Amino acid sequence: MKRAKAFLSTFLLALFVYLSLTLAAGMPEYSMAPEEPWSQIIWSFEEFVLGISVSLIVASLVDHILCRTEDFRMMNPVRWGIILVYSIPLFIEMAKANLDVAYRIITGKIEPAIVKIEPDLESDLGLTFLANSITLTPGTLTVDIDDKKSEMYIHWIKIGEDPTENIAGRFVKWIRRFAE
Amino acid sequence: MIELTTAFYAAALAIALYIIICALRVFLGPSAADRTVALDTINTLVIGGMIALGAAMMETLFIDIAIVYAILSFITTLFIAKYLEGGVS
Amino acid sequence: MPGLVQIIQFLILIGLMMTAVAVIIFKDLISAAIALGASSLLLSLEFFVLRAPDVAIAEAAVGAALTTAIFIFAIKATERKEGYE
Amino acid sequence: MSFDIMLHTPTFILAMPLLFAFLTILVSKFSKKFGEMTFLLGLLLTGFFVFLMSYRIFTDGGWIYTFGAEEVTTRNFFRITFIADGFAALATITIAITAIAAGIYSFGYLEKEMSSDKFYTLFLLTLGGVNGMVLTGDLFNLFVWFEVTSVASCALVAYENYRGRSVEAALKYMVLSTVGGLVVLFSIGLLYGQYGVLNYALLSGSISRTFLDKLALALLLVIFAMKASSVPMHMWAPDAYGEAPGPATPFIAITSLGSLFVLFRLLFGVFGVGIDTAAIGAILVILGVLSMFVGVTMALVQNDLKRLIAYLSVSQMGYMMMAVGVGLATLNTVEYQNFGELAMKGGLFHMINDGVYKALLFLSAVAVIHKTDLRSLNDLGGLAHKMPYTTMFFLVGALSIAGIPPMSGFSSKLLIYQSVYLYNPILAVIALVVSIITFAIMGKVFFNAFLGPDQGLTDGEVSNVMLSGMAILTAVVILFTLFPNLVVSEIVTPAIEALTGGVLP
Amino acid sequence: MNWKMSRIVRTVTDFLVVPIVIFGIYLILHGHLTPGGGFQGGAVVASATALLIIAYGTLGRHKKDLSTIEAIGLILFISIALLGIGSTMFYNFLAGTGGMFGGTVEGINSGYINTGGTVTLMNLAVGIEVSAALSLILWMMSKETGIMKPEKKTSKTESKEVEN
Amino acid sequence: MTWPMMVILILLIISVIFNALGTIGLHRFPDVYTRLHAATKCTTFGTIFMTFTVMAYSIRRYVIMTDGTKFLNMAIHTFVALIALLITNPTGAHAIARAAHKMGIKPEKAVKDDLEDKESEVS
Amino acid sequence: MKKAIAILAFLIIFAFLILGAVEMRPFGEPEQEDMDDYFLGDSQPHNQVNNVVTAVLFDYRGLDTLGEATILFSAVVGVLTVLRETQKKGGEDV
Amino acid sequence: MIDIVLEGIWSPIVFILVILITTLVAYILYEMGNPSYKRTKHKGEPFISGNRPPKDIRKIHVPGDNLFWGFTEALKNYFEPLVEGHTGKLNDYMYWVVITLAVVLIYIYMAV
Amino acid sequence: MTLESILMTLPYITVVVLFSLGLFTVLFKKNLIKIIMGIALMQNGANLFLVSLAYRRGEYAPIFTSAESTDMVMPTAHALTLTSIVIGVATTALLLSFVIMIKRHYGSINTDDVRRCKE
Repeated sequence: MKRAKAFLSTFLLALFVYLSLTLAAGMPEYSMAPEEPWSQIIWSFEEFVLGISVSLIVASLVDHILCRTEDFRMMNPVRWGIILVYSIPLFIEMAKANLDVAYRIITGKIEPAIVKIEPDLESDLGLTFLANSITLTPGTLTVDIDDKKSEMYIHWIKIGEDPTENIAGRFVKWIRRFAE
Repeated sequence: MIELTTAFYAAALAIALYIIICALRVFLGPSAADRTVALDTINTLVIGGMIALGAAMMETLFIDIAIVYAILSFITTLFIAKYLEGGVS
Repeated sequence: MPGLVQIIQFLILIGLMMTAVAVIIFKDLISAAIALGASSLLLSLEFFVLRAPDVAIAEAAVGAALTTAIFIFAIKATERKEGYE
Repeated sequence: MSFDIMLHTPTFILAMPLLFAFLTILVSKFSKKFGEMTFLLGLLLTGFFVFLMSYRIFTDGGWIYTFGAEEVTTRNFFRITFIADGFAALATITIAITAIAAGIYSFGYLEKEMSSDKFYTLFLLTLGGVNGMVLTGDLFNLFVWFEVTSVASCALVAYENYRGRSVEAALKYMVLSTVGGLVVLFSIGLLYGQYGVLNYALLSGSISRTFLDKLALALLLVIFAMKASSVPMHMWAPDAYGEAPGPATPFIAITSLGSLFVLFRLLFGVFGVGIDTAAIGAILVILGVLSMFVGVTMALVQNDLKRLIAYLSVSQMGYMMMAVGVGLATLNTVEYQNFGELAMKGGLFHMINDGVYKALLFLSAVAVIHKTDLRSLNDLGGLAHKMPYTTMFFLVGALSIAGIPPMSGFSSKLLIYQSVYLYNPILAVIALVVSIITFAIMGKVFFNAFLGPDQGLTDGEVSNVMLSGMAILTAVVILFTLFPNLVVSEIVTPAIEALTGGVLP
Repeated sequence: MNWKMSRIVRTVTDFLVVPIVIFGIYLILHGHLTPGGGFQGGAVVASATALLIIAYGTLGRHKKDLSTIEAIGLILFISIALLGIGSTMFYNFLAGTGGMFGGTVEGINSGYINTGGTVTLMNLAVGIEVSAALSLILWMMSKETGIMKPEKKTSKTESKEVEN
Repeated sequence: MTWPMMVILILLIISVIFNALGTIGLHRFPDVYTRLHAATKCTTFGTIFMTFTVMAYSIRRYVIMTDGTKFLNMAIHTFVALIALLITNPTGAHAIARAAHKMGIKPEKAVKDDLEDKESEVS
Repeated sequence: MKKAIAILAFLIIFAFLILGAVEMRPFGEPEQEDMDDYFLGDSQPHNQVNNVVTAVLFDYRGLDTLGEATILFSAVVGVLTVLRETQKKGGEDV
Repeated sequence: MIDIVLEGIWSPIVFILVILITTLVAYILYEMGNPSYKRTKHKGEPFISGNRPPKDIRKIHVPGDNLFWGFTEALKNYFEPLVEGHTGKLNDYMYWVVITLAVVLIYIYMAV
Repeated sequence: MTLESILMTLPYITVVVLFSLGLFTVLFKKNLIKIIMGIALMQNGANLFLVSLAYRRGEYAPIFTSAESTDMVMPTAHALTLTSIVIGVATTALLLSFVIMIKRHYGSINTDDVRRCKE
């Protein structure tokens, strides 16, 4: 069962990537009937066949890499929708932090420190999302992460109060929705 | 259309200038880590420049190169980082 | 009057020469490998500007990523500093 | 037009070694025996196709093989072409004889090795590379096969990786080859930038005396002379020959002979038309004389058996370069009829001779080293008591390389003496002196290693497989000894006609 | 010496391997339409191997077959080349026949995958060969460095050579 | 100068400005970590804007000017590049920072270093 | 002494190469382009390949590609050979 | 049949025949000359350059260094720099290549 | 020398500089890995040379997929460059594995020490 789920999820990811790469590479234009313009947009039959067979091969080869654990939560499409929504607050945070860092670059006012935060997340995926979000917002940078516990060490360009809340608090509540 | 193409070219020109400035950090950087940071910055800038140039030349094909670069530069960075993690041997 | 593309090319070529000089003068081999990677990268960009997408991909994949990796492996297996010291 | 297998032989000469190289490493995963069989089959098939191609060339004349064309006879010089003419036949015959003998020999040598499949694979790859190098009619393709040869033969040199010297020699050889390959690539770029073509035939029509042509000519000349181990760029050769694993040694030597073939092809076929040949011939003569003299004097002070033969091989390369250089220098003058052609005959005949007896010498020296684990002449001695056959084979090779009548070495050297004397008497005198010193050196080696009281260094003769490998070469040497006229008229003369007649057959 | 990199890198590696491999195969299969081809795609696939090596210190379960795969790729390549021997070696005997990869194409177009004849097949063969070869090089080099986890000494094939 | 062109130009200018800031920061900041802040993050942000620009541009060419599917293809490939950038870049920055810390580079002018304390406790 | 001569020789070569670069035809304006125009024109009618570089690589100059793949193969076999685990046959080699 | 045509080149068959005949004649003469010589076991002691040979026959071995020693000693001025020149350093190998390249470049530029 | 003419020859000058820098490294540096880096630089120079020979001003990439017209840069040199890039990585890998073995046998990668084969 686990193997089947892993195979299926790898297959779907592979097929998704392949099809999105070959989108809009349909039939050649001159052989296209004028009444069906979509045949140019979507995929040709051969493309589909190749995509599915390639995905099958890849899935059978590397399925043990994508799914190392028994955790198949991310197969739920709702969670991917939440990730898309999450990108909006992330982007806003990034913009704000970028302006802040731009100010610091010009004035040179920095007060760096490495602080420890303890977000309340368990899964690898959630922690990775959090760490990458933290790293993407300028001003904070994940230096290290504990292999076992949910502890991170953040390089903060301007030290402030209550690091766990100030750095991670905004992201954690979003990440918990799709990764936990 | 011509204006936008020129704008993309101008952006690419600016990015090329930044790359030169970053290459200066490759020269100066006191430690290997600083040089790696500079290399990483150059990587990101090159991806941006490639995308801009691809749009300016109006060839989709050129975006593929940016994707390849985005993935592979990451691997280079990881290799150097792993070496540096091992300490000075 | 040279066009914008030529000036971009000019800058890239200058950067290429700079990094090539850096490869030679660094005593620290890992820094030299980093400079070599940067040089490969700029070369790839130059190929891009010269409208050779195939070559640019190959140089990006092989020259910048794999060659650097192999160099780092070799440096790890031998020694890091140039010269006796 | 019906399918004519004879016309496709150049392809197979190239493709068979490569295909069987890939097969060998695959088959060896299942059984070592099958791997050896595959290797031998590849060698024999290559030899068979070489025979077929040469037969067709000697009976019906040469042709040009265009890759990817709809018919063999299509002469599309924008595609890659192979030139199957007398010169290619001469080269491939030399290579095939050596390869088959060394291949058979290697079965005995590598009996106890575990990873011998890699050796066989690399051997076949080198064979394919050299064959491609001498057959090709395209400049960039030449570079590719040049690199195949370099990479495969360097890996072959480093096969005994438990010996530091072996790896060191491989590294030096490889660095020089790679730098050389890059210089060749640069000069290909120079030519392509000017004329926009890469084929020998098209290039030879358009090359003139521009600065860039001269630059490209100088770069190509020096690099191929370096690969042909010409003094003063010969220093990699003793290292590589000396440290290569036994059966591969003659084959490493063959790669430099192949480079010499290519050099001649380039000088005559591509540059000979548009550029003053007298001056280039003079360069070849100077390099040749230097090689002869320095090589032989360095061999005089050597004590390591294989390095000594390596230096002698450098010296023999000098003969060929000098002889063909004389031919090139007189190419477009009246003197060519007088003695130039004779010099060419001598040079090319010496090439095929040299390829064979040098291989014989190397193989018998390796047999000695294999049995005794000693390389220095200070330690060796009295081997003739226990190894009579090896002694005999070595004697044949030694007499031949020293140019003692009636051996085959003498017949080619005689031609060289005669013709070079007419060009410049001093050269002939130097050649004679070198020949005499060679004889002295061979006497020293023979006296030291084989004669004298039995030292108890070995417990018997090498295995029969190894002996049969050497026997093949001995038979060929004796054949050349007995019928030099036949060889000159049947093999060497078509080669000279092909070489001087331009690229088109 | 810690062979694994940090948790973040490992998670990202796990996620990235499949897209990288697919992207490499996309480059290989569309070599006759878009920039790319056997070499580039093979190199990208091999970079997935590099990623695994660097993140985990081992290569998983497929490393034994790499040289076999490589030889098979090359044999495929040379066989396809030799199949054209009815005309000459490297003759494109599939192009324009309408069968497998035999579609016709003219003028400037957005690309149709069922074209190219033997070129597409050769791309595939070279892609297999290059990806296996570069992975093998990376693996062999990394074994020497101590970056990788040392192999357990179970093989008796190579160590026997000491005796002779 | 229509409004889509205005939008595209503004996005482009933002991207160039942020890239410039990153490059300046690479030279102005004193040590590895702060340089990482400036260089990697600002240039990533700038490059994200560059991808937005190109996506807007190609969608405009596809939808408004109907220049063919190759612009749709371009938009999608640019999006893939954006995703790749978003995943790889912060991870690379993290790897460099961790490596620098393990090498023993101290953060300059640092007020507090929890990681240092932890490592010294362990050893 | 030898090094000084080598530096001199290197400078001479450098000078020649620079001269060659100056003598080279102007950048971007090739004079002879028959071969490439042939490939560009022939690639679609004959091979049905859109990417002309691939057509050149695998059809017109397929033999180069074979050689190149062979080089990669040789290099891999070489690396396998050089880095295989063996020990000294006995005795120090000097 | 083997053709023994002299084409201005070297004809080994004649040479070998001549050698064989000469050897045969010499052997016949030799046999004729000493019909009454008695072969005995007695031999004189071996005597090498005024020294008695060692008892162990294996010691009668001249190492390779000693042969042509006089020759190399006499031409010391030629051999010493030559042997010194082969340093075994990779850089030196490259030096020679570059020097030759420079010389050939100048020569070809001037002469061709 | 106008700006135009400098820009016209700058690619070739860069090629020569890269090539010579590589050659310089191979000639005068003692460290083997540095020498191999020099070889890599020479490869870069040769590749750049071939690609810059292929350029035709103001023309398109040699791919018919969504190109604007058939005025394309020259494809042959691109194919040659691809070949030489792969050759480059193969030779580099082999050379570096030699260096690793040298380090194991000699304990040094300086050319002054790696000279057991001499005379």
